[in-house]
Amino acid sequence: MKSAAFDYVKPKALQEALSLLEQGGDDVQLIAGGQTLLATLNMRLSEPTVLIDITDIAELKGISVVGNSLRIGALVTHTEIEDSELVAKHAPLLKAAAPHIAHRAIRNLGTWGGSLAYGDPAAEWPACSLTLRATMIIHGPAGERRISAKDFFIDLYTTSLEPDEILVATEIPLADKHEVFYFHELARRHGDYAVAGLAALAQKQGDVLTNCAFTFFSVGATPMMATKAQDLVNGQTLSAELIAKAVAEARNEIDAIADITNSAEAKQHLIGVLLERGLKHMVA
Amino acid sequence: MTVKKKISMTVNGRLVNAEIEPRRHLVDFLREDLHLKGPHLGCEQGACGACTVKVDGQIIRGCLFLAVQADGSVVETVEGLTKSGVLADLQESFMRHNAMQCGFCSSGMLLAAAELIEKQPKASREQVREWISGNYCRCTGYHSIVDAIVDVLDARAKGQKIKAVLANA
Amino acid sequence: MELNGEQLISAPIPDVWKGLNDIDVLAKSIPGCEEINRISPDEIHAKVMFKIGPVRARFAGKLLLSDVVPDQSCSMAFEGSGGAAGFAKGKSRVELKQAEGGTLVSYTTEASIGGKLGQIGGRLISASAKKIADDFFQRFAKELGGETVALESDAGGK
Amino acid sequence: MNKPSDLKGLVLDPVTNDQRYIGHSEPRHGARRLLEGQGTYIDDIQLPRMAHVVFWRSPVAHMKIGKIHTEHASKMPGVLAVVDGVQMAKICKPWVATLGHLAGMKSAPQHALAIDRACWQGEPVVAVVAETRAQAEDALQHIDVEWEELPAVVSMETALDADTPVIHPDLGDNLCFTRSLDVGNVDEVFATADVVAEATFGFGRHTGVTLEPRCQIADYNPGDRRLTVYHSQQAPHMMQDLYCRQFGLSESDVHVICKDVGGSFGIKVHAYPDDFATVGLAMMLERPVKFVADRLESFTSDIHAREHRIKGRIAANRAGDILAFEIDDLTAIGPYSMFPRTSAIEGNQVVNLVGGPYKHQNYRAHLDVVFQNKTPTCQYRGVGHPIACAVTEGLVDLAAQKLQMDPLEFRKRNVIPDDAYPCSGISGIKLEVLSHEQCLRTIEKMMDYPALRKEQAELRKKGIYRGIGFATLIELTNPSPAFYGVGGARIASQDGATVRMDPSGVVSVLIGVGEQGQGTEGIYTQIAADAVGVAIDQVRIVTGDTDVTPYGGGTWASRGAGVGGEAVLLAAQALQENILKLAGAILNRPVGELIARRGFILDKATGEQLLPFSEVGRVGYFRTDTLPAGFSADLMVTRHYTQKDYPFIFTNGVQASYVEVDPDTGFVKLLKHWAVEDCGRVINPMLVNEQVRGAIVQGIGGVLFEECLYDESGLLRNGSMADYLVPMANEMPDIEVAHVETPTQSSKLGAKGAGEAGTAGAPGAVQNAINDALAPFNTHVFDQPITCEKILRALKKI
Repeated sequence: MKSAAFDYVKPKALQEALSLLEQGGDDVQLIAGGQTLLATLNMRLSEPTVLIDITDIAELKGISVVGNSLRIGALVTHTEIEDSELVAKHAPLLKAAAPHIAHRAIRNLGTWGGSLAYGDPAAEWPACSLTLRATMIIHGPAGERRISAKDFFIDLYTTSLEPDEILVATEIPLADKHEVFYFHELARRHGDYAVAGLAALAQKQGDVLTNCAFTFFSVGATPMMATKAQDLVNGQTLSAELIAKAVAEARNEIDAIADITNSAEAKQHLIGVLLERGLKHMVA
Repeated sequence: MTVKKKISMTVNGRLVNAEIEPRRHLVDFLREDLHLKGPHLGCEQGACGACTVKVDGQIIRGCLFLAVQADGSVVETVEGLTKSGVLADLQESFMRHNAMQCGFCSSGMLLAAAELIEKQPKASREQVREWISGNYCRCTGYHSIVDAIVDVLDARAKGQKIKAVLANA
Repeated sequence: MELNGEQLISAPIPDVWKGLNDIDVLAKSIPGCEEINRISPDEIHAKVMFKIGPVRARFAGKLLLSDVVPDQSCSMAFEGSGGAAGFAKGKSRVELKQAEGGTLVSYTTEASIGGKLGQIGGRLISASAKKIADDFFQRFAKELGGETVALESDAGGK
Repeated sequence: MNKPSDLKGLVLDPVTNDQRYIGHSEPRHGARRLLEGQGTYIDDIQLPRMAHVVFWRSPVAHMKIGKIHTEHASKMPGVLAVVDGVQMAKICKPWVATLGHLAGMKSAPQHALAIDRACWQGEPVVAVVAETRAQAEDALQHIDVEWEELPAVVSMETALDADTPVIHPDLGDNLCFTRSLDVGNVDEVFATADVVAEATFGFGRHTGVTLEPRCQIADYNPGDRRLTVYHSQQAPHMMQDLYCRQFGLSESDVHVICKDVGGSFGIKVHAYPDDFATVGLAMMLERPVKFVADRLESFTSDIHAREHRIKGRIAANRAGDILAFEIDDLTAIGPYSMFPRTSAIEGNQVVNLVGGPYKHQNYRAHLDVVFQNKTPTCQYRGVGHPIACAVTEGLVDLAAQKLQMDPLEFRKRNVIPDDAYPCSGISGIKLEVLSHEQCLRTIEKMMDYPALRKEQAELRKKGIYRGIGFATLIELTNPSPAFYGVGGARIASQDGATVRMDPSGVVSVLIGVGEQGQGTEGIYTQIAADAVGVAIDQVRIVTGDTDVTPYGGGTWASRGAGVGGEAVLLAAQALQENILKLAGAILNRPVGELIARRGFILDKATGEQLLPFSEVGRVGYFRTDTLPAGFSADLMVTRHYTQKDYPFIFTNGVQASYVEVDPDTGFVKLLKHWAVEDCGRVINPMLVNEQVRGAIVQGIGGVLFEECLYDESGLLRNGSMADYLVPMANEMPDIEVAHVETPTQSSKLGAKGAGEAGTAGAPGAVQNAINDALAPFNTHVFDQPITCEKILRALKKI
């Protein structure tokens, strides 16, 4: 199918994009990589009158280290993350997750910011940003604001991003030598949205994990952190018994929603399997 | 009806100027306006990979990229990459292994394979499978495509070319 | 698709009932509601902008009320057409009960989403429906000056 | 990779007098253009004044059509016509798809565009034609159809219940076709057998997902009153006949052209309502109209297949002999039987094929084919075989397990022995010659079965659960007129080939069987080159054009090599005889003293080159005045071939699958797959291997991934490429293929079909491998697709 007709503008500056967004209301949509949007437009499941292409805006680009953080611009593509040495060094979880995002041709265009702004519960970046305790840098009519990932993802496809705001970049605390992570998704086909996935991170000292972050994705309306399971594990020697307790706790605290072929029970079960494997992996 | 936009891009080495509706995606522009029928449309939702083309040196889904977005870019299709010889080894290897049946996926598959060879020259058989898993082929079962790509990787590693397949007269 | 849930709204039953029958309150409560008209005591027409993720579709639909027992319960049948995007239809049973802290609204809904939205949205349709229901009750409670208290809800992915 | 040398020791005697190409893995030289982006698929064709049609399709499973408001859409930019069912019915007759030899079969009249009612989500109701595709879609959004939903029959389990609405009241009930078969003493055998095993098998609805969607361009020229249809289709003459019949035209007025086809698999061998609508629109508008199905509409309008539920049981004795099979098959086919092949064939095949490889003497089968309000189903690659094979082989493994016998040994013991042919299968099928025993021996060696079992046992100790599964199969190919013709369907089982030598000595072959990627053109090149005696690059193939090729059936039922190939062989050999005759006349020598070799006429005795073919051609075309009086230089020969010795020529083979099941997640990893295939004479081993591999992966799609999922109201929930999971490269195993060659005696060439057996065997093999891996947990899964959810449930993890 062919998209319905629309107009197209490509501002050079963030301020210009913001004012176009403010004027346009419901009838405009931002396009960055376009890998979700254009599929939707081709199916005529959305008919904006204007597309604002933000890919010329310099502030939204690039990966850099800023103080103690890794700054990833909203326009950074999945491929750039996959291939970046800075990411490999300072946020290796992202490098591990990147190849799971669809396929290379999609990753070459799809963007970090686009994925976060949609907040698809099955997408990798929202889950990873939660686990990495990322800070979202957002610009709007009132200027810049910063919000942590845990406050950013609100509901299904719903973030705290207002319609007149643009996600500019994300800052992620740099990994140190104690950081361990586990990323795994159970997908029926590589590159598909997973049946269930886990992005986990911790500080490891011997058999003890601290500062744990276990985010499950593709199981509910948003990426979901198993905070109670994290609390159980934090600072304790990771025994088989503790793993079993954490698994039970995660299954209990995460309320899975069924998808088209997988029941909530199956997802709930897989949450436990993923966590068990993740913990064993991180402590190994 | 929206206002048409003027665009200009290099397609297979030739500068192209056109005026198009913003809604026209790149593959429709290539197929309908430039009559380059090599990239195919199999789904128009970015799932099948038959529309794969190269923009500024990277493979993309041509159905998920607007022609207006390609303004100022360098676009290459299977036709251009055949002429320039970039795909020659892969094409010979695909011939040798019969790594195509109906041919509808072939242009996308070849372009994906070419980027793999460029980016991961030491790819294993498993990595080849993973890399091309964004390209549907409903005919071959993939085995022969993987064989064909692995042969090119091996040949390149040894600094060799794939020998041309000629009719056995 | 089945969608069942309970919401505790911190307002007395008569207020909740009144709200559910007040199209101005409904207009503010239904997410994306652009227009709402009561055609007869039992029939309401509405235009709703459905926005979820990249999808934006305008639905025109109607709501038919039946088995109305004031301050207690009612049934409603609804159908909406989103043009090329698809349609939604279904029926819902809503019951109000006095509970500690306000009114317990429980609903059981059977809905189907057809056309393109149903055909491609399978992965997230249950979750979307639940979100719409949750959004509705949150806004509704806000309109009544109270707030919802989250209770268990179940978007059965049957 | 299988090289030709893999066939060492199996190579048959040559079928031509100087065989250089037949039997060798010659690349498909004609397909190079496909790798260069130079194919000609339907959507690549642009004709002057070409318009584009899109369809307003039923959004629900069953509805009453009310008023259709087209005013707004008609006035939109570029719109040329908006046409509904009533208007279309004025020029296109409705059809009823039944076959005379399927006793009692019934279906209802169906229109190109629905009238009064639409009976499945996706049935075309209104056509919108515009100058561009985008304009047609713009206008489509403004078509306003008033509709009222009618109760839908969704579940096949209740389709025949008294309180279920009848979809077509005139038919009396929702039963399309029923068949029962009872051979031997089934009740007695089951009552007294040492071992009885039973299971219920489920098969999800599939669809073909050809990468190129269904598409066509219809062009009506009012000047010469001639219809030309460019169609992505498998059977051009069948479509020509149908257009003639539905629109009241004669064959000479209808020209069907099938150029490159982007995958078909049976999806493109049927006549769809939108095919007729597109033709009707071209006739109404007197200009070319292009229809290209959008991927979303493909999912609801391409045929589906294989929604079956089968209860089956098997009886065996303690010694390990299979005694009996019994099955009860329920299948649902949508609201109409599909035109013109009908939708009862698949279930009928299941009845014919269950237990087919084995020598038991007792068999009972019952089949009910019911109507429902879902997309119509019909023949799709393998037609019934994957179902029959998975049921048979699942039951065979259950029996072997109960007997504690090795599944391979159990099969070896029970297959019809290689020296028993010709014979009849227990369902009445006629088996010319098969090679089950040899195939089983070959696969055992090929996979190193004992080593694999050892590895499996060792890994099991480490908590790694691998499984090995076998599937022995038979496949019907080279159909005779018994398939369709005797039932009244005008689908040719014969095919003809015309072979022509042009003046310079090059050869053109014109044939009714087309190329859909299998390599039929490649093998025809090989056959013609060998049989005429020219180099392979001297042969051109022309297919898919009803104006040009001999009348034929096209591509289906794995008939391209066996039927089409034989026609090419016969015509090419006859041409060589004519070339020799002409050379004899030129040289004034008896034909018996001459032979044709590699583009030359030689002296048979001395091998001396006497004349090049180009000289024969020059004289034969330009200097016929020099030939003896009354001599006719016939350098173009047509031969037709029908396989008449048997209803079908059965092939056989065996497949094995090696999998690893993760009992915690329910995920299955395919480690390896083996196939031994006996398709008679192998004309091109590489192409056969690729047919087998591609077909296996389609079978794997069915057993692990693919299913059209519907909700309770009959709405498709996963009608997109993102949610309907077709196998992709990453999850597929490497597939080793070997051949056994047992030629059919029904033709000179001895080739049988090879296109579908892969699909027939893979689901059974993978299902059995998974169940073998699950054996330590004492559980089974027989409901395809076998998802992680189903495995976790079987393991009681959820």
